[in-house]
Amino acid sequence: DGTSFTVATATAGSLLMVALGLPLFMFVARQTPALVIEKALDPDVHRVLYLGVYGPLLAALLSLLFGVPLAHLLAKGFSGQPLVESLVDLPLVVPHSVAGIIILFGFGKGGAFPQFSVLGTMVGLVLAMAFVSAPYAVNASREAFEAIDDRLEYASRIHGANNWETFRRVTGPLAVRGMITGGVLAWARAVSEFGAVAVVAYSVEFFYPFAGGTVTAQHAPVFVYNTYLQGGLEESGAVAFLLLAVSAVIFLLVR
Amino acid sequence: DGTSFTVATATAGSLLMVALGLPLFMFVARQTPALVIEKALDPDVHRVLYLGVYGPLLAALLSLLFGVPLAHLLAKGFSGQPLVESLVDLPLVVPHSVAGIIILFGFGKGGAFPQFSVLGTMVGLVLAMAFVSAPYAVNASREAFEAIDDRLEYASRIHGANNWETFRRVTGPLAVRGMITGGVLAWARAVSEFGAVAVVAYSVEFFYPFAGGTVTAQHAPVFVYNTYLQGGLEESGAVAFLLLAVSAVIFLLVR
Amino acid sequence: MTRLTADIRSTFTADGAEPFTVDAALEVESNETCVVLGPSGSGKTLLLETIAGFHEHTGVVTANGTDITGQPPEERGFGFVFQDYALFPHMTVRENVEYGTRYRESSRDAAELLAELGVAHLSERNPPTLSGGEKQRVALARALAIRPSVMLLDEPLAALDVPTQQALRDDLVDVLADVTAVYVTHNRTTARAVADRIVVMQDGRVVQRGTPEDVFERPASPMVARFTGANVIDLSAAPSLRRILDDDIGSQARSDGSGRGPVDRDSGTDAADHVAIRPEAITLNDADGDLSATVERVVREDATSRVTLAFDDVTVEAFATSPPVVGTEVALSFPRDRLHPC
Amino acid sequence: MTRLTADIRSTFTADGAEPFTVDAALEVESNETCVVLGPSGSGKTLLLETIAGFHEHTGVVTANGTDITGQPPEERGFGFVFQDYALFPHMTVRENVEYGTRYRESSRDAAELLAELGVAHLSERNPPTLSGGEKQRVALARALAIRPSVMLLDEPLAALDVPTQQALRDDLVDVLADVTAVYVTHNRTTARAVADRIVVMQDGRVVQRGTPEDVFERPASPMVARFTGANVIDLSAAPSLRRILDDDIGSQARSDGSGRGPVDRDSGTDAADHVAIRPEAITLNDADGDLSATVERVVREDATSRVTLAFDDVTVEAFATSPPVVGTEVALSFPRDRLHPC
Repeated sequence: DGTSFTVATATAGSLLMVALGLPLFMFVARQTPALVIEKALDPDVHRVLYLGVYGPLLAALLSLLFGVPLAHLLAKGFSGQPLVESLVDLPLVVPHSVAGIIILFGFGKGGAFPQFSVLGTMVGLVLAMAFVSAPYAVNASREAFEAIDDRLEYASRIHGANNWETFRRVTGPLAVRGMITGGVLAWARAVSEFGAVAVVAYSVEFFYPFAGGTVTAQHAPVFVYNTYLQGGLEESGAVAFLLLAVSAVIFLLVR
Repeated sequence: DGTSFTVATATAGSLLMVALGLPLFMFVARQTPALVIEKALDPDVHRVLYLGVYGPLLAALLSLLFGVPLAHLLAKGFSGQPLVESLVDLPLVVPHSVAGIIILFGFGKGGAFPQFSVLGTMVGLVLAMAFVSAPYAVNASREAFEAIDDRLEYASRIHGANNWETFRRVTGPLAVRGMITGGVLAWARAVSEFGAVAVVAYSVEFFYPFAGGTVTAQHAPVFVYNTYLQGGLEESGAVAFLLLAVSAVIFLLVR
Repeated sequence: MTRLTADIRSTFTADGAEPFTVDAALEVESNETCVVLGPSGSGKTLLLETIAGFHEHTGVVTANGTDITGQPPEERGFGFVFQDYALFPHMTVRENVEYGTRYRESSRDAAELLAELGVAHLSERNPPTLSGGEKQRVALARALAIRPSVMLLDEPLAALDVPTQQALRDDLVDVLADVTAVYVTHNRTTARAVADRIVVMQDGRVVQRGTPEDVFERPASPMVARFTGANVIDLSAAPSLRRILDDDIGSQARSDGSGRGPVDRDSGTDAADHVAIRPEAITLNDADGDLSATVERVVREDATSRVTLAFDDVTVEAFATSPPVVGTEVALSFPRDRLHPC
Repeated sequence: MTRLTADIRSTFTADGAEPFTVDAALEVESNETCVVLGPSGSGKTLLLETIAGFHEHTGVVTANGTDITGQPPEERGFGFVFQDYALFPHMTVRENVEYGTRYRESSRDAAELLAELGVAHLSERNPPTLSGGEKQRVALARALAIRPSVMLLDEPLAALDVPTQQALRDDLVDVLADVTAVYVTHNRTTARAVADRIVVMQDGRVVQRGTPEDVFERPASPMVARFTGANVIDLSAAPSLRRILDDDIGSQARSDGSGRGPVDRDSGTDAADHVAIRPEAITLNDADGDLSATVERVVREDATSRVTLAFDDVTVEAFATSPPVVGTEVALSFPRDRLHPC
């Protein structure tokens, strides 16, 4: 009867919740506060966290800049659309380490633009991040555009506004939440990326304003992995905890 | 005017297409056929590809098994829903290497279930994959459930079908495409996962039917990374090419 | 042969909207059709869905005196026809009609029902390929197939075009003749065509209940009057009508000593400063007219013309088979027995 | 003061649906209102949107003789009122109404327009908080604010409840009096209220065009008859009516030698086996009735009752102010000048 259905679905759902929630709970519960504080005060960790937020931000902004116009085109429809859609979605299913290798083939030595180097540079880092996160910016913006009733744009056009004005006054404002969501999703995806970055830019030099000059650091997930390999679970856990806190803030922005 | 708007959006969109498409094209164009064939005939690579498809499949099926009931609950709404939603979406923004560390904290030594070991085991591999891919199964199924007009379920109930029958005859059949999409997305996500797997189960022992016994191999993206570190770009590119072909097949299933 | 009563109180909270409370009661005798009439947003659909068991609520629903409040929808034995049809898109028409029959001891044959409703030729088609009128006939057949003890209908005609509405309405009148039914609509013509009794809802509450005659001739409030198509005249803006009515009262008081005219303006409420009269009750160009009015507008309807007339500071509508010319003056008569305070 | 013509051919392909071709022409004289009448799916909305410039098409659209086919919508100077209002949800009512004014040299004051339409008090509200009738008044004001040369209206009343429809229809009649307009609807009463001329569409094509009188009294096909609410009688199923008409033709042939009765059954098409007559043209209980029919059904409408009558193998509808009793026999008269072959 009705109750058994609810009990059955709730049980199955709860098991998944445990599988997802329990490790997170254990992870937080098993932290050593002293170690977390030590890591939180470590200038190396500061640099890593700065790069782990700043690099992804650049990638997300780039994704939005070029992704929003593409999303608008996709929402309106054009010939050859399925091919473009496939290309946009492909990074979602490319294995992360393969994505890094693809970028090295495309933009690395012997690639399309020999004049700039991507291996182990900030350019490579942002490029790797943009490659994996652009689909999120495009798809979220596209959904926002598609959710707008065509007739609102018709109403704008017939009452005198051209394409630009219609975008500025109607389509843009109505889709802005979706664009922001897309940007934040792209940001979060870039923050979490490990494989492509590990291949393309294991560690990079970048301008660090708090030091007033260039420093070398690794992208945060790479640093966590590195710490795990060199320092073990305990130590990497403390760094991971700090990174997770940063991710959680971005996550709250998404919701 | 109207034309300038289309030109501007098409230009921006094309640039993004180049950024995503060009490296892929270069990657394919720059392969050495002989090396690809050599790798394609390598029994080690076979094992890796087998594991790289089979492990994710287990993770995707697990995600669906527990994710579909949860998706149904989320589509209907319940109290405490926002908390559960957060927990479901969290793995999407957790950095991949951090996800691995979280799983070690939760289910590894000193974790919740000391009786089973996850570090470097098949159980750990599937668990790591399920952790990062379950949100896809849940969210796609949930969207499918939410797209069904409530009144179809009302119509089923009022004309005599209880909750179970309504699910079996109306809700399930109407949402089945969404569930399949969710399963394939989860599968693709698990195939592409690198960070969590690299931390939890860098290489695992598993039953390999073609050898009739257990063998040891790495998850495909880990193997690509390993090859890159040890054999360089050229050799890892050939392996990556094979893995990309597998991903492309899954990708075509998604669309 | 089921007598249905419902006395329901429930608050609904849709995402991002103000909570909406439905607090309404109705009683439907065996084989009667009770029409719930009201504007959109009055809660009539929520009331109907609550009777069907789709929503939690406080209060009591009974069928033949048995309390069925706690029963899930599938145990109530009701049929439901939805405004947007709600046909199962993945089943054929026949499978849709037969959907509920396996759960009932007694059911009707799908082919026979489809034939009766004139859609037998559609039985192997899929719902998305049907026209609106065809879909609604199939939905009606699906509900009838389970031999429902009560039929619940939620604006079944609202999504159809006018000729289809009229044809289906005729069939509905036949179908509803021998089953207990609750019929939700905002269309007064439909209400009058199918109703044995009418419940008028506004803002989640019942504002009037009675026979069609009661509700159409004696609306309880200006809102009911407006919704049933009656004129509402504010007597303070229509001194010439007020004078006539006062004279009547005076003369009647003198003649029968009751002191009460047919327009009960002494009922003690301010509302009695308004009178309602149906447009078809007002006669034009009567030799013995009560007052003179200007023709403001004439709109041709099927059998007649709807004429808007102005006098003092009010306008009223009336019907005329031979419509007067806009701008001219005509004499109006207000039959005293059809003027009602509201 | 704009004369509009459109002669359009365009094929539309929606996702997963059959391609649909609209191939239709219409001409609207200055300040006239042309109603496009047709069932849902007849392509009337697509025709209207194509005239507005929203869709690519072949053919020609002209305004005052100027070919505007290649102009984007924003250069046409038209106003458009949508069925579902299409108000900008992120702007206030006033901002909505003023939306297009910055692009026009001459425009109307928003406050004044809102006051004229009776919604001045809403000017700082946001559209999602308005009722349907209020939204449509705002949408009307937005279109009027740009002093459109042509008003295009897509079923502006369809989403509203009946009393709101009637009130807004009256305002629309006033507004459309002095502007060229194309008005799309499936409602024959609305069509008759606002139309100077009517174009009837079916399956993407024009099946009849003419004055309301033409279309309502002389429908070109059974479909048009049905859609305008006229009776269509298949003479082969109604031998008693055929006999009477044949007698008429005989006697007329004898008396005036023309050999043609008023019912032009010799026009050489099979369609002439059907005749159309409006229900309001048929009189009941005429002393001198043409034939006798059984009363099958009586439905009360506002001013009158709609009576369904059966004779031979056909049924017809007629109106009666004092409705007969169901099951009784009544005499029917068919005025010869209102019977038309179709």
